[in-house]
Amino acid sequence: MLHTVNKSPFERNALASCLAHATDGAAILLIEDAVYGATKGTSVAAKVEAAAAKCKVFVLGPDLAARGMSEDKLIDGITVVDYEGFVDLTVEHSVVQAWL
Amino acid sequence: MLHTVNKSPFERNALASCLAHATDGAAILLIEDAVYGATKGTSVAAKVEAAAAKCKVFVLGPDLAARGMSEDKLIDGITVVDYEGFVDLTVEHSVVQAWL
Amino acid sequence: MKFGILVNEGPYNHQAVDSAYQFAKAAIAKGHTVSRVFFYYDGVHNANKLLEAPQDERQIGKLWAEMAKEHGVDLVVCVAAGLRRGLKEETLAEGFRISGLGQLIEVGIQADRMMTFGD
Amino acid sequence: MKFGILVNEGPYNHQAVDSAYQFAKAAIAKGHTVSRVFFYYDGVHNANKLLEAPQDERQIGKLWAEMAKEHGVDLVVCVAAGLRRGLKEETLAEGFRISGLGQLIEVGIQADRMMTFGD
Amino acid sequence: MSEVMDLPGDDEEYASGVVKKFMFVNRKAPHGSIYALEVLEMVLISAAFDQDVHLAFIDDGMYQIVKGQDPTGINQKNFSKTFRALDGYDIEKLYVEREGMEERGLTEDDFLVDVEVISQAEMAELMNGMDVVLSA
Amino acid sequence: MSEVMDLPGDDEEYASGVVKKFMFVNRKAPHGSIYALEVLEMVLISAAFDQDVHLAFIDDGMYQIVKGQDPTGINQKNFSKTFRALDGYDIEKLYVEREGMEERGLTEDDFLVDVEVISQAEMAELMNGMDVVLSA
Repeated sequence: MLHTVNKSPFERNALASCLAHATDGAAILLIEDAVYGATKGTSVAAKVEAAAAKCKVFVLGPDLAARGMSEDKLIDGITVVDYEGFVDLTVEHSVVQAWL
Repeated sequence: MLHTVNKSPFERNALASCLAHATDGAAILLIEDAVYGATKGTSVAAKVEAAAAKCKVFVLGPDLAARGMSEDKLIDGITVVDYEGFVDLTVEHSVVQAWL
Repeated sequence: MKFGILVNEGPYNHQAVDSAYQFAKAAIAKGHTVSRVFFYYDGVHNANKLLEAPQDERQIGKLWAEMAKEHGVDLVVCVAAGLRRGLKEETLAEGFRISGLGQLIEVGIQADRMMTFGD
Repeated sequence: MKFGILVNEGPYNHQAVDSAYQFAKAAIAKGHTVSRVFFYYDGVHNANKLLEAPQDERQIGKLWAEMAKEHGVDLVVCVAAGLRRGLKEETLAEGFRISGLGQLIEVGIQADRMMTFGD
Repeated sequence: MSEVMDLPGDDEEYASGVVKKFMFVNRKAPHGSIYALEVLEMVLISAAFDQDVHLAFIDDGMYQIVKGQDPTGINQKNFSKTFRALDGYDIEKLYVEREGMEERGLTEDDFLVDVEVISQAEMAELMNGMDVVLSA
Repeated sequence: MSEVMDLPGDDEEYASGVVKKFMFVNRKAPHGSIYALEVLEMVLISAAFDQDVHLAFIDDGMYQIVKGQDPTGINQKNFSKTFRALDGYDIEKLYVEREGMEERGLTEDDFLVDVEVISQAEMAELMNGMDVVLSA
């Protein structure tokens, strides 16, 4: 299962709910305002770090760049992908669930 | 100051942010999906109870009824108003701030 | 008392529109004046004359237009927000007018209370 | 691989629309097929032929229509959601068609992957 | 909700014999936005396609099936009654998450339809077994 | 953003001499939705009315003024640069809340404009002193 999340973790519960439902080995892709959740030193970083230990966490590069979040601020273990990488993830996982 | 909040406290941070910015004696009116925050026995009830002790907390009756939240489930100290009561609150307070 | 109202969302998708209308209606019923309702962001869709909700549902566009007619409420749609979203004179419902964002600031200055309804 | 895409929001107001478009474009670039994009909820506003964003901004409606033309993507607007929001044949942009919600379920059955973009 | 019952145009297609596991994930409260209502229209249409339909109510989505909703005072329709009609369309797999109920102080008695209350872990497993997941 | 500079139609009205304390409260992140951009258009227009304009950046709103935004990859415009032009319109009262910065791991160096960093309690007091508060 590939989970996509597009909401800021500071504003909404979408990421928290996604993390609570992602099983071991699932893939999670942070896009749009959810990319703020991929950065170090925030109040939600510990939760995302824990998720990155049991799931594969990805973040969409163009959305990071749009928001001025540089890749060196990313939580360890998170992989940056572009839109083509996003497509590859949906090919590798048979079902995609969007957390809006 | 009258603060209005229209978002569910389980989904978004609007109510939490409002409560953090409401000063002693301010009025807070919960409308639309924010009315869920006015009910007893939820994970946010303690925060709302604390707010009701230092601010005047109101809830919009038609929005409660729409959602099947009966008035006997309300947190103590919260007052139910209708749309005319909503108007009265805006007359009594010279500024209205919407937390969306 | 004179009220200005800012509506940030489109009809049906968000209750914000309904809350704004019910508030305005109650204010008028209590003898207050609603000077202007300003439709911004997706709020511009309230002014679309093609709105056609199922017959047993509320007809939001018509409700606004009736309020404007009966109580002299000035219904203003933001021109720039409307262009971006395809709301122009050719689809503008009766009772609404298109103008600039200055109309919002103006009513903020002139009204006794400024209300915002949005998502 | 065949993709179906559900778009829940209108143009400009939410990035969801742009994400859906960029995803579809990348999928096509990689040799996949986007069978159908279904516009539901406020997503119906993507099909409004009157959309006119500032010239230096992306023209979302045109981008969809070009994709449909060049790559045979079926752009379907939900009839019921469109009526509620004033999106009808008279304002439908070229490249889009109006049909029922069944078209969404159908592509969900036929496509290898079903994607949702929304708010 | 008469308009939701319009049948789609292409009869041959949905008589294809393919049966997928569909899940409609409801995470949003009713009335404050239209998502709950329009997802329900989607669910009703799906019945015409003979798919294996599942409804999940998590987060604020479970408020959609709370008893006693009366939106006349906000000028909206009480579409919650339509959930009671779902079994007439052979849509009977409704799941509510226990953790979300506890967070909201809700019990099974608060719901207007029969649902299966499952844990978050069970919900996660159920989601993993689906072919198509639609959310709003 | 040329269209935002169209002047409103009614010159006499806004030369009324009334000066109110306006606050634009920014709570939403940029790019994911249009609110940040369209609030900024509102702010620019307000400059023509000679009001006492305040901008508050709380919650995710402070992401609007983060340095280094480059939305070309998502096909959007970099309107964050416009914040730098605000002082040319005599809009210079920009406030960011310290607690929100800490929650997001942001420091004053991360912002592309000069702002006054204040505490949540100070922000609450500032809000209390306004005449008109607009939010999105």
